[in-house]
Amino acid sequence: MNTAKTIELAYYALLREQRGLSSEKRATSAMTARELYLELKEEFGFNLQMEDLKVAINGDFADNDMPIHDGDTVVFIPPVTGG
Amino acid sequence: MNTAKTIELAYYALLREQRGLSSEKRATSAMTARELYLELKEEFGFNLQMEDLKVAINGDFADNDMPIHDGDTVVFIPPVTGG
Amino acid sequence: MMFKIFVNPLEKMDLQSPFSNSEAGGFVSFEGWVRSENEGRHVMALEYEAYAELAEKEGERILIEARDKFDIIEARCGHRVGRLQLGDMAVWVGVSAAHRNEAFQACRYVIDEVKRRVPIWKKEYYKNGDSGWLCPVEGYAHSPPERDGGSTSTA
Amino acid sequence: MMFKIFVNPLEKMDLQSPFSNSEAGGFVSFEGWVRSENEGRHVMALEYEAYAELAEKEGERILIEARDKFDIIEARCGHRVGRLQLGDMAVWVGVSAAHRNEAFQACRYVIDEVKRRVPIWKKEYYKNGDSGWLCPVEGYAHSPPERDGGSTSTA
Repeated sequence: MNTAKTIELAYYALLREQRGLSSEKRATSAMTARELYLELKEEFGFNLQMEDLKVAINGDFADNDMPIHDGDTVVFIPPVTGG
Repeated sequence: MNTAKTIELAYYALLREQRGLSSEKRATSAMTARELYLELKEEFGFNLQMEDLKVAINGDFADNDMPIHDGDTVVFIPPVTGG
Repeated sequence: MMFKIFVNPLEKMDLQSPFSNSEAGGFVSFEGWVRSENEGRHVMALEYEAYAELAEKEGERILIEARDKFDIIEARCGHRVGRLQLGDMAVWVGVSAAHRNEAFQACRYVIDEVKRRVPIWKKEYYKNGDSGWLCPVEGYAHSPPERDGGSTSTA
Repeated sequence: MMFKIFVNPLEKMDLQSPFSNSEAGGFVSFEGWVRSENEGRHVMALEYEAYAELAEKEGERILIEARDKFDIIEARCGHRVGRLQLGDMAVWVGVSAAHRNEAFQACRYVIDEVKRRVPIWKKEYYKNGDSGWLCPVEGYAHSPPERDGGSTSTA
């Protein structure tokens, strides 16, 4: 089974600074948002844990274990501190 | 014992309209604010009861049964409805 | 702290200008507006009358109580008197604090106590030509039932 | 209902202008200001960043929840992004209602939920030259203890 897909990633705040980018396309074989984050965390040394983050897929909140599909836009959301 | 005294009265809102005056001097032998109000109520037909009112003597709240003295300014305060 | 009776329209910008303070993180304000309906009657206008000397004294006490009870930086209140039209601002309360919880609680305290204790009276003018001083006393003609500590043609 | 992210300074007059309504007797607003101290550190400036698309969507949901939970007439919120100086307004919430109790409760609900749920982040710049994204996560560097649901350099 070929699970290769291309995902659009956008980064904000702490993750944007740690990645050094606001957005990128990425080829991945991760099945879920959680798997994708673990891949990114390993590669870029993000120090936030998955359980500290929320996930948005295609512009709305989604479950961490939601499957991701080719062409999806995925955003990992650090703990919010607005207001 | 001569209890005759002259009191300055000021009226507000409903009592002002029922009295037809904003203020007046009045000679009275009333010993307390309560006695004074009963006198006024009788004479001018005020329909508020003493227990519905607060009293101010010389610019601050006072007990209804506070003695009144010659030269005092007395104000009977209908239930407030500001705000 | 400052409680003040105004004969002229309340100007928010003027009321709020003394609040700038770099320690304040939150500011809560309440505005009471003249609304068109009270107890099912159509209100056209309001008239407020104050025993100004005592109103300002009692209002100031309320502001000081608010500062004593809650960890706030500044609290002020302005109350309009005279004839007001629909939508006009009758009362303004502003409170600043380091933290929002205290600002909300103190602002609520001030407006509740002002409505309960400050010698100011409201006369309503109705669409049908009637008018009358509100008088929240049982059995009296203009006696709206209690709601939120006293329902009237403002809030 | 309207939740909006602003790149330019929040203008209270503009934010409040859609609220005129003759059925509203009370209006409560909250303003979050940049303050000079957080957790004992001297803050010089703040920077807010938003995931604007989702922030406005989630903010709008909060305003609709407020209208469903409380008997209010209108609720709006504006949040600033970019670099802010001490005293600048970071967030504004306004709620009108027939009665003040609902206006206070709904205003409090909106600011609490905005702080809890809307994807906006704050970076603090300190007097000593340090800076950092606030991150209320246990064991993480910038992790202020909870107060009023999250203490920060606003309220």
